[in-house]
This record gives sequence, structure tokens and C-alpha cells, in this order.
Amino acid sequence: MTLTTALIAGLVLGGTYALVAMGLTLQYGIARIMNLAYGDMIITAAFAAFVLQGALAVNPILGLALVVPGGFVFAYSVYRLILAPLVRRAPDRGALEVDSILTTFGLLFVVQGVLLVIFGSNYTSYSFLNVPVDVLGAPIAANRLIALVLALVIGLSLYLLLTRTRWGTALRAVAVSPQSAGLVGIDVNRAAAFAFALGGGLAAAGGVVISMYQTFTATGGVVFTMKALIVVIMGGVGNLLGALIAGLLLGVVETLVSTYADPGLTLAATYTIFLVVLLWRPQGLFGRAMR
Amino acid sequence: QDQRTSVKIGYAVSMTGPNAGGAGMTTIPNYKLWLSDVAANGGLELPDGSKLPVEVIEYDDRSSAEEVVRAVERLAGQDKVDFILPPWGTGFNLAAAPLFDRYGYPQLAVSSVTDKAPEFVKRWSKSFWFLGGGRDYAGALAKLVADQVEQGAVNSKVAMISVADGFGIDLVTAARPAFKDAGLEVAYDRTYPVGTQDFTALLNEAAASGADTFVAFSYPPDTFAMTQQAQIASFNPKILYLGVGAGFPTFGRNLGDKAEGVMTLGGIDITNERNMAYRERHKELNGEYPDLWGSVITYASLQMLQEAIKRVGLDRDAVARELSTGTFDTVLGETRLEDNQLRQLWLVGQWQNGHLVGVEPADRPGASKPVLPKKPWN
Amino acid sequence: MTAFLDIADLSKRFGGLTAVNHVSFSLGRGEVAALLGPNGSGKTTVLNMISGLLPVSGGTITLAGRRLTGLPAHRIAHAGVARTFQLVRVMPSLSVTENILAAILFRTGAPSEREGREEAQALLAEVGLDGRGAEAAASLTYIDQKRMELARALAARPQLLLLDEWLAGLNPSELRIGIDLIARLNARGITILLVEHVMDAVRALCPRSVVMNAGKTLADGATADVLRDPEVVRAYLGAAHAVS
Amino acid sequence: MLSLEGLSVRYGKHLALDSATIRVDKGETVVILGANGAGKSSLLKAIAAMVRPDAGARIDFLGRSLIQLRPHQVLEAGIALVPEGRGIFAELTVEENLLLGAYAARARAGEARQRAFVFDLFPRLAERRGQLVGTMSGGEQQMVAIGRALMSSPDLLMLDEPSLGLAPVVVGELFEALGRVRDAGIALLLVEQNVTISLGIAERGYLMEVGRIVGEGSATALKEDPAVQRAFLGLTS
Amino acid sequence: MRTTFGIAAVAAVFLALALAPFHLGTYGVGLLIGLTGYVTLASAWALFSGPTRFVSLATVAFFGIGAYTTAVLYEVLPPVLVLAVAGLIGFIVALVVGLSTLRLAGVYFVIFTFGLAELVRQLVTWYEVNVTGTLGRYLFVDFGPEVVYWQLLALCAVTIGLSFLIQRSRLGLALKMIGDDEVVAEHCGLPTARVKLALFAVSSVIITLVGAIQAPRWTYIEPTIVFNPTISFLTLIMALLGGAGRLWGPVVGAVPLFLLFEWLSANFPNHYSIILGLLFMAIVFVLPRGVLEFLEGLVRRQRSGRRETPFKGEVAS
Ligand SMILES: Nc1ncnc2c1ncn2[C@@H]1O[C@H](COP(=O)(O)OP(=O)(O)OP(=O)(O)O)[C@@H](O)[C@H]1O
Ligand SMILES: Nc1ncnc2c1ncn2[C@@H]1O[C@H](COP(=O)(O)OP(=O)(O)OP(=O)(O)O)[C@@H](O)[C@H]1O
Ligand SMILES: NC(=[NH2+])NCCC[C@H](N)C(=O)O
Ligand SMILES: [Mg+2]
Ligand SMILES: [Mg+2]
Repeated sequence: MTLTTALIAGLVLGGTYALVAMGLTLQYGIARIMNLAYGDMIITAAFAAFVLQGALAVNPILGLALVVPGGFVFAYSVYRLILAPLVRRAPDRGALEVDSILTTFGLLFVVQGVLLVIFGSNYTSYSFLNVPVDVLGAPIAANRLIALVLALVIGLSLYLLLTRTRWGTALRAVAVSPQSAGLVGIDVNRAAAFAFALGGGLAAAGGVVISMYQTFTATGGVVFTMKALIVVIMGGVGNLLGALIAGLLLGVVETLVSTYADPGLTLAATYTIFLVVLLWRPQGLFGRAMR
Repeated sequence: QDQRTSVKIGYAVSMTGPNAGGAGMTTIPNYKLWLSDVAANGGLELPDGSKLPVEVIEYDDRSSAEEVVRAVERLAGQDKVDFILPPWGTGFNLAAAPLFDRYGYPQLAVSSVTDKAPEFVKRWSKSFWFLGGGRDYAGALAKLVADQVEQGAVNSKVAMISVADGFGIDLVTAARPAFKDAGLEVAYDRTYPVGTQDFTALLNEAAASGADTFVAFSYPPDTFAMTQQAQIASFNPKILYLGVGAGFPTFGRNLGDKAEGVMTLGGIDITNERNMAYRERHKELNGEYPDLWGSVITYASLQMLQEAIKRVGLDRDAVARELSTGTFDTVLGETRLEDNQLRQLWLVGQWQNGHLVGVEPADRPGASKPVLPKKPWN
Repeated sequence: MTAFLDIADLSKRFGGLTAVNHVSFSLGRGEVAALLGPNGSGKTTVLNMISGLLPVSGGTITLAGRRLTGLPAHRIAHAGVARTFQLVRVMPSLSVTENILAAILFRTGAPSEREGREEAQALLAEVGLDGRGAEAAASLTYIDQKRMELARALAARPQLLLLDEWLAGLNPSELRIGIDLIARLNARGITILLVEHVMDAVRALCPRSVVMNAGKTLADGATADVLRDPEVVRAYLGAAHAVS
Repeated sequence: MLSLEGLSVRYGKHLALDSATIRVDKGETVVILGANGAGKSSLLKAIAAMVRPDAGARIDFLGRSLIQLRPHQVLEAGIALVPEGRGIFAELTVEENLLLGAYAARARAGEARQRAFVFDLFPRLAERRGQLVGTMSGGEQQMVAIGRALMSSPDLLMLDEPSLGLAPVVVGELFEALGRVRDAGIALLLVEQNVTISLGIAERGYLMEVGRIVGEGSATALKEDPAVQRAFLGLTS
Repeated sequence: MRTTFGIAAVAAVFLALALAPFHLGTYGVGLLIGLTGYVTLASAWALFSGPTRFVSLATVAFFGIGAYTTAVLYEVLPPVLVLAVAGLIGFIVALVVGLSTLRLAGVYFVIFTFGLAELVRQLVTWYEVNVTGTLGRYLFVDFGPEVVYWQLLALCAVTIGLSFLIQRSRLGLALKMIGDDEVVAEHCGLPTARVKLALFAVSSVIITLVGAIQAPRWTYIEPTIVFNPTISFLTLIMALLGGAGRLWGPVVGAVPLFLLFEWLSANFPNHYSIILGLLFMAIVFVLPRGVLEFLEGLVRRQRSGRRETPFKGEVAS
């Protein structure tokens, strides 16, 4: 396998990681909710895509148009109904963190339980667009390529939105200091709900795309949550571009280790890279250091 | 004891957590099916011809060894059930084995693949092992490939990958000497971690090794991912052998024609009408066909239990003895255990005409002939 | 006079920005001096390097002949340096007394907890917080938190006290009390380096001033002279103050 | 333009502000004097809806009640607060802080003008547009905070100890700038310990003591008041 | 005086617990093992993470290391030495982890510790696969569950005793200082790095011992079994739910939660997740400050001392 092929394969793999992580970085970075049920939202979207394409014969790409708004609305309602009261009562960030960990831990079980009741605990998968596309001489599965493209498009456009527009800056301001955000006329609750919902939409997009090429089970959400968290932290909390780059980096590292070292060490390498990055930059690759 | 109005049967399986996928495929649906069959039959029949309804107690072990141990303690010590059905998975069957033994319950361990079964039988006399060991599967595969080499159908090189958990490692450790003894050359031999999603690199390296035979001792998510990625990479080994998951009904359904020729552990004898009937009933009750390796054996083991109870009653020692020595009529046909192990197994199966048929042991009645080389994907 | 605190060629860079640029000055034992300068000239950064909050980029800091540069903050504290912060830092989940006790119990030669508590009461009284010991530190007003911070700094029995705008935000009558307090501390032999923008206080307290501008030393000498220096007036004091 | 009555604030059981009643007329500059802990900040925070006052208060601004509004709505109504401790966005740049200052709908039209005004007032901010505010000096951060508040084109600007931590030259400039803000027709409500200078630009003032308003008068009258002189103007020797 | 009485009462409870196996069946003992295991884990976790607020997800790394040590050494060494070696390994790993995490804070620390646990698991797996060539070790012991229980109970008593002593000493204050503001703590003369390291090591050694003691329960030891991240999460959740900053917080978090898990999985195996999740959210809403403070509130309100189980009374209302 040539280096180019390995690199491309790595980027494609990393595209998935990045796609999944960006929603979480919005939810945690801006809405300040450590959402342990994030992976289960992804799985839910995967099942939704599965149902759409199986029972209703809706192609998953079109399915995105349905599932992503669904994820948005779901996350919005979750925020408004369950999380907003906690945000309101939390005296400080630490307390909110504890509360949100505990609550979304509960939510994780609920979502998982509902999926189990509906779909059972079986492995689920379907096949869609599993056709090779030639990228610089490397055959890449079209469905995976979609994940990469989607990650890049979403990542870059959200990044521009967040850094180049007033509205995006306002979202970041909420992340930095919700107290002061109110003082400049930002409706903090709405901004946080929106960011959380946006994260939900991204989770849904991730879920749909992942379902196109990956086997999933009702109970497999935790894996996504943790992988996403790793990417988010490595990139720097709340930093979309960081999540994008960290995701791609991890993908590339895994593929390179798998190709040139030992496939048995891919995950070990992932975690090593992650740990090394944090040791070198405790605030993540793109986190802003503050005293 | 004459006033008893029911038979209590309990089990703890992984309904949640990482093991739920496996249990949800091989174990839970078959427990459900059997219980519903028994109920439809008016209950469990006893030697005197009377029937007692089954009272079921089920626990979720949440994929945790400590939980499964405690659940079995609870079934035995607290609920005082008459029989305990085993949990899913090699590790959990072993975790529970000392308790089954201590409390004198026969343990009909199905979803566990272990070469140590003979030792375990010595240690725990009421344990029964139904799915063979790594050496059985690896040996059969080695024989099959060696035959093909002899016929000149494939070269003698084998590329082999395995998942780094108990199952994958057991099989690959058995396969190495087995392939060597069969005169095969292992040209590529790598292990990947559980949860790996991307096999591009592995498949490319395997292809580059020049082997005509590709063997993956893999787990369902890996098996599916690998299958898809093999198509993308136009990876077309003449013999393609995949691990757990290649015998799942979804595998055949999703791949359609492309599944033709893929080999894996297990398989069935499609001329066995009772097995085919079982499959339909399974589909009717659970909404899905059973997998083509462990499921039918799980069901058969339960039929044996049922029959043993019918023959000797609810005395667990007697039931264990009967299971050891008796001959049973199950969906697998005539079934009996040797040294508490089921040895009549399909060790290699191949997808042929939409069915996963048993091809090895080739001399077993009902065996199909392997069709090789496997057609390229496209 | 041998220098008690000696700062030699001290520099601090933040990425591209040089916040402190080859600054040197020294204080004699028992001296009280002001470190002045426009906003952003690097005063707090100098204090941060002395107290060990920030590592230095270059230069050395010595206290009574002992090199502080490179030591972790707690070792510097044990060497006799205590400080307050420009933006107060309290330990919010501890009570006021515990905030003080913290510094008492971890200084060198720490007393028993009982004695520590008594000492904490005395310190609180000294800064005007008597009777407030049981309150949560977070619920004090900003100014009271500053008082508490000073008590905490004193609890370490420092030889060198660094005060970063400790007098800011006091009204004139409170300011007088504050100035008296600092003068009292100095009379006890504590060497004090204070960063302050309240010129009345500087004039009242500090015979000597060092003025920084854009990371460099602009002037160093008797306060009266320094404050008349046209450069200092232009960069720091402004026309209004030049008159007085 | 702003008038409030019976405003009380409690933290737990502690009554920090006890039915305060004040008013600020259009374009007027009002200063609030009081010892530490008197409740000055609490008063401003209650107006800005950063703390919930007790029921029964009345806050009217430009003919509209501010009771029950949330902070962003108060700003939208035309009141900006430069809070104690500045409340800047430490992890954003100067530029972004100012951009957010003009987040409110009411601010958009005059944004360019206000920005020019702010940069004119604080040239340092123009030099440091790209710097993260968290890494700026205390005084620089104060400039950001005031600049940001001005960006919303407020009708009433409330400042909680704006001179805190500023170099003398900047304080001079700041109050000169505040004078210009006032001259631009913006009313100012000021909490300030630097009494001499604040009474210098104010028209009127209130005196507070342990949570209550205890006095009111024109700036000149307050300067003459012996009690005020004793408490606030007694300069150090 | 009151403390003496309290200590006596606690000692009596532990004594009663030690005698419990003689009155309970195997299931009862199994239940107590699980319960004691989690109480110990949560208490040990809170020992460091409670006051310092460094939320660690490395719990299972140490737990698994303990279990593996037992699996590897049980045939070779006498049990006491096995535990000693396990503790020693846990201690060394804790020092390495502690030293490498000194600069991290907040969620970065949380996820770092999670990554670390996964790394340990991957390395153990890789070692077993490539060096020993087996994955999964058999561990046959010749003692019953009571022995496991007694060891755990002793460890639990030691852990709680240790927490008690630490909280009353100036070390307790030091930890709270670190939790509040590490910079200020340093400036108060506290060698924060050393204190953090020491406490992290103590907590980790205890966690390692829990794993080492519990391992014989499972007969078969495999990385997926002993490095199951759920253990880290449950430990953390239990401690937080009870109130991680308090001596009895982890206990009153772990006990009801553990029993709730058990009760739900027995009675609603098919809807376990949903009910558990809903209950969980309800608990967070109803008990914003953890179970312990809620209980204290109850006691304060009704001096009569009528005790209720924390959940039933609250969730129903
Ligand atoms: N968040 C809070 N929690 C509890 N008490 C508080 C809080 N904020 C202020 N207080 C109390 O309310 C009273 C008034 O505080 P406030 O900050 O309004 O005073 P102030 O006049 O602004 O004082 P300063 O000049 O020190 O800023 C004080 O006694 C203070 O202790
Ligand atoms: N952590 C940091 N990262 C980057 N720049 C910093 C950092 N800390 C301080 N600076 C910069 O260094 C310069 C000096 O800051 P410092 O806080 O020392 O000023 P100061 O003299 O104390 O000012 P003030 O009187 O306003 O408090 C400022 O320009 C500031 O922006
Ligand atoms: N049909 C099956 N899925 N059988 C299960 C194989 C053995 C089991 N997966 C294990 O833990 O090793
Ligand atoms: Mg400063
Ligand atoms: Mg105030």
C-alpha cells in the first residue's frame, strides 16, 4: 500500500471521527453540556436512516434531509425540557458539569432502552453506495467519502460561521462567559439551546452517514461518545476546526500504524497520540490558553 | 414435591452493553422461541406424562462479569430455580461455571468456543460444551484449504487476520500450527483491536502477500466492514473465509449474489427439514431468521434439556446424567454428546445459492461440496 | 545597602509580545516601593514572576541572596514572599477563616490548627474583617475579598509582600485606613513592593518608585522626583497630575 | 427617563439593597456614592436584570417597565452596564468583544459611528484589535468593557467603578471621554469611588449606606455636604 | 465525645457486616460483594477527586491492573503477596499517571484519564496477544465468595477510615484548596503537585486492590471484562450522586444506586434501561445537591428521626 493510498484512507477514516466530534464540541463548548448521551443520538439517527431506507425505501442521502432536522428538534427539546432548568439553577460551571453528566447519563439509558425495545440488541447494517471511487489512484468507498466531504463542508462552513459572523461570535461569547453575554444583549438561553440543537443535528448527520457503512447496535453509542470526546478534547474544547483537524489526524495515524507498524496497535497509537498532544498542549491543539 | 405447579427456569444474558449484540443474535431469540414452543406444547412434560408450565426468570447481566456471577447466584440461591440456562459468551460461561457446579445445575454452554472443554468437563462434571474449540474449526479449515491446494485450485499461501479478543486469539493460535501441519504457508498474520472500523490497510497488505486464501477470525462488526471494504478494494482471494457475522441472515440478505462462495464457521444441512422448519418458526416469532452457526445449536441444546426432563424428571443430577449419555432427537437430527461435548458440528460453511451450507467435515452426512474459487465481487 | 530583593535583567515573552523587557531594580530590606506604569506596561507580570506564578523568560530574581528563579511558587512562598492579586483570587468554597488558615497551616513552621485559628482571627481583625470568619469567602464584596486576600498574604508571615493594586476601589476614608495599614506592616519590617494607580497612596507610602513603560524601566528613584519626570508625566500621569 | 421605586435585593437571607428609589433624567449624569458593601453594585445589577429583585418593585425606563425582563432585553431597551470586574469575554479578541457590543438590534444602525467613537476614546484598542482580551492588562480590559458597552448605543450607560485599576492618565482621559459620552446625549449612572472626579462630571448624586439610599442632592450640594466631605472627600495628608 | 460515639457506631456496623455471610445465602454475599466493591471504589475515587475536583475516569485502569495481577500471579505467589504486588504496581502506575497529568485541568483531565484507561487496556491486550499468545486467563481459586467479601469489607473500612482521617487533617484542607484555586494554594505555600500525586496514588492503590480482590469471582479474566469502562462511569456517578466532597457521600450514593440497579435489572429486565434512565434524571432534579445533603436536610427538618430510603420518598412525591 503506497503512502498516498494510506494517507487518503486515513483521511477518509478521520472524516468520520471529525464529523461526529464537531457536534459534541458545539454542545460542550458552547452550550456547556457534557452530553454523555451524544453517541446514542448518533445511533438513533443511524436506526432512523436504516428504517427509512429499509421500510420506506428512502435513500439515506435524502434521509439526511429528514433525520438532521429531526436530530435538531430532538436536541432542542431535550435542552429546553431537561437541561435548561439545570442550567438555570446551577450556581457555577462545576455544578452544571456534574448535573449535566448525571442527567445525560440518565438520558443515555432512556434512549438506549427505547432503541432496545424497538430494534432489539442485534447488529444492524445495510448496504448503500458501497462502490469504489477512485481518489488519486486509491479506491475509496463512496459512502465513506461522503462522510469526509460532509465533515469538511460542515466543519469549514460552521467554522466560518462561528468566527466570521456576529451571530457565531455571539455563540462563542456564550461559551466564554454566559453572564456577560446577557449584558451585550445575547439571549443566552436561546443561544445555548440553539448550539445544543445544532450539535444534535450534527450527531444525526453523523449517524446517517455512519449507518451507510458501519454496523451498529442499540447499545453501541458509548463508543461514539468517547471517540468524539477524545477528538474534541484533542482539538480544544469548542473549537470546530480543532475537532476537524484532530479527527483527521487520528484517522491518518490509525491507518499509518496499521499499514507500517502493527494493526494491533492502532487504538494504542490513537490514545498515545491523544495523550502526547495533551501533555504537550494541555488545552488541546487549538484550545486557547488562559491563566 | 407433588404439589408443584410449575417449573422455574432462569437465565441471565447480556441485554445491554457490548455483549448484547451477540446475545441478541444467538441466545435470547432462541430462549424465547423455545419457551414459546414449550408453552404451546402445554408445558414441560415429565416422566409421568404430566405437563408443568414454565415460569421464567430473566436477568440482564449488563455485559459485566460480576453481574453475571451475581445473577446466577441469585437464580440458584434466591429464586431457587429448577434449571438455569447459560449466559452468552465464552468468558461469561466460564465465570458462571463454578456456580453451576457448586449448586449442581447442568450448564449447557453453547455460545462458547474453547479447546479446554475436556478439562472443564473434568473440573465441572455437569458442564456441557456445544460449540467446539478453536482447534476444531482451524483444523477443518486447514484441511479444506490443503485439499484445494492439492487440487491445484489455490496456492498454498494463506493471509490471516484475527480480532484481539478471546475468540479471535483462540482461533488464530489454533490455526497457526494447523496450517503448518497441513503444509500451508502463512504469508500474512496480523491481529487487530476490537472495535476496528477500517480494514483498508489490512486488506491491502493481505492482497499484497500473494495469498489465494484469506482468513479472518473476526467479529460481526468487523466482518461486515471487511466485506464492504473488500469489495471496494476489489480484493478477490480465491478462498474468502470470514468470522462471526458471515453466518448472520443479514449478511446473506445484504450481499445477495455477492455472498456466494464466502466461507465461515458453522453452516447447516439444508436437506434437514426440521432445521428448515425451525428456521421458519424462529422467523415467525422473532421477526428474523436465526444465525447459521450457534442459533440452531442453542435451540437443539434446549430441546435436549426438555427431552431429558421428560425422561428423568426434574432431578438435576439425573438430567445431567441423561444429557451425558442419552441420544436425543433435535432439530439437528439425532444428537448425542461425547464426553459432554457436542462433536457433530459444521466446522466450515459456505454460502451457496443463498444458503450457508455445511462443507466441512466433508464426510458428515448432508455435507455440500465447496465451490471454489470464489467468484470475484464484480 | 545590599539588596534584599534583586531583580536583574528580567524578561517575559508571551508569544510575540515582550511584556517585560530586561528590567532590573532592587529593594533594600524594609523598604516600601511602588511599581508604577501605564496599563499593560508589565507590572503585574513582574509580580507574577517574582511570586512564581509565571516562569521567567530571562533574567534572575534573588531574595536575600537566594535565587528564586526556577523555584515553584510554594517554595517561593516558603522563602518569604506573599502577594495579593490584581483580580482577587479567593478560594470560594472555603470560609473566610479557612482561607486564612490555608496560608497559616502551610507556611514553614506552621502551628497547630487551634493556634492557627486564633491567629487567623487576629489577622482578620487587623484587616477589618473581625467577626466575618464564618462567612463563605465567595459572598464577601469585592473589597472585602481584597481585605481577606491581604490577611491571607500576611498569614504566611512574609518578608516580602507584593500588593497588586490592593488600594484600588477604596473611597477616600477607606483609603486612609488602607494606607495606615500598609504603613504599619512596613513598620513591622516587611519589605513591600506595591503596584498602584492611586497616586495619593503612592505619595503617602512610598519614598521610592520604579516606573515601567512598555515592559522597560522608565524611571527609578525618589517618588517625588520620579513623578516630576516629564517622561513619566507624559506616559503615565497625564497633565492633571503634573501640577500637584 | 429611568425611575425606580422600592427596589430590594437579597442574597439568601442577606438584604443587600433595601427598597431603593432613584431616578435618572434624560441625558443626566448621576453618581452613586457609598462605602464598600453599601449595595451600589447590587442596585446596578438589579437594573440590568443580572440579579432578581424582590417582588413589588417598580422600574420604568422610557415609559416601559423593566420588571421581569431578562438581561438581553434590558440592553435592548437601551441600558448598558459595565459591571464590576468588567465582564469581558476573556477568550475573544478585542475586535470580537466590540462586535458583540453591537449585537443588540438597536445597535446595528450606529455601529460604525460608535466604533469610531470607541477607537477615538481608546486608541490602545485600535492597536490591539486582534489580541485576546484575557491576556490584556487590567486597565486595557477596562477599556474593552467600556468600549463594548458603548457599542450598543445605549440611552443610559451604567458604570460600576470604571476607574478601578486605571493609570491616572487614563482615568483623566476616561472621564473626559465620559464627558463626551454625556455630551453625546447619553445618560450616565455612575458608581465611583474617585469622588472628586466623578462629582466633577455629575449633575446629581445619591448617597448609600448599608443597603439604603440615605441622601440625594446636586453635585455641588454634595460637594459641600460635611457628611460627604468627611466620608468621601477627606483626602489623605 | 460525639466523634467517639460515631466511630463506635461505625465499627459496630462493620462488625455486623462482617458477620452477615453467616446469615445470608450466596446471593446475599454476592450482593454484599458488589455493594462493598462499589462503596470502596466510590470512596477511594472521592478521596482524591471529591475535594480536588479532578474527575478521574482512570478508575478501571487500576481496577483492571489489579485483576490482571491476581490472574497472573495467583498460582505463583501466596494471596497476601499477590495483593501487595498488585498494590505496588497500582502505585507505580499512579505515579506515572499523576506526574503526566499535573498540567491538565477540567475536562481535559477527565478525558485524558479515560484515554489512559483505554491505552492500558490496549497495551495489555497487545502484550497478551503478541507475547504470551493467549487472551483470557483462567483463575481457579479454592476459597468461597465469603473470603472475597471479607477482604473487600476490610479494604472498605480502611478506605473510609482513611478518608475520615484525611478530612480531619490539614491534608483535607489542602485538597479543598487545590479544588478551589490551585494557584492560590501554591502561593499559600502548598506543594500542590506533591499533594495531588500522593492522594492520587493512595486512591489508585485502593482501587487496584479492589480489582485484585474481586478478580477470583470471574474465573476467566479478559481485558474486555476487567477493563470495562462502565466501572469508571458507575464509580464516578455514584460518588457524584452521593456528594463527592463528603465522607459518607460516596457511600450514600453507591448503596442506593447499586440496589436500584439490581432491583431494576431483576424486575424489569426488558425495560431496565428506560426506567433507570428516567429515575436517574428524576433524582438529579429532585436532589440537586446529592443524596447526602438531601438526607441531612431531612434529618434537620424532622428531628424525630424518621428515616426514609432516599429514593422512594422523593421520587414518588
Ligand atoms: N453574590 C452574593 N452573594 C451573597 N452576598 C452578596 C453577593 N453579592 C453581594 N453580596 C452582599 O451584598 C452587600 C452589597 O453588595 P454590593 O456588591 O452591592 O456592594 P457595593 O456597594 O457595590 O460594594 P463595593 O464598593 O465593595 O463594590 C454586601 O454586604 C455583600 O456582602
Ligand atoms: N498570559 C498572557 N498572554 C499574553 N499576553 C499577556 C499575558 N499576560 C499579560 N500579557 C500582556 O502583557 C502586557 C503586560 O501586562 P500586565 O498585566 O503585566 O500589565 P500591568 O502593567 O499590570 O497593567 P495594569 O496596570 O493595567 O494592570 C499586557 O500588554 C498584556 O496584554
Ligand atoms: N454464534 C456465536 N455468535 N457464537 C459465539 C462464539 C463465542 C463467543 N462469541 C465468545 O465470547 O467467545
Ligand atoms: Mg496589572
Ligand atoms: Mg460594588
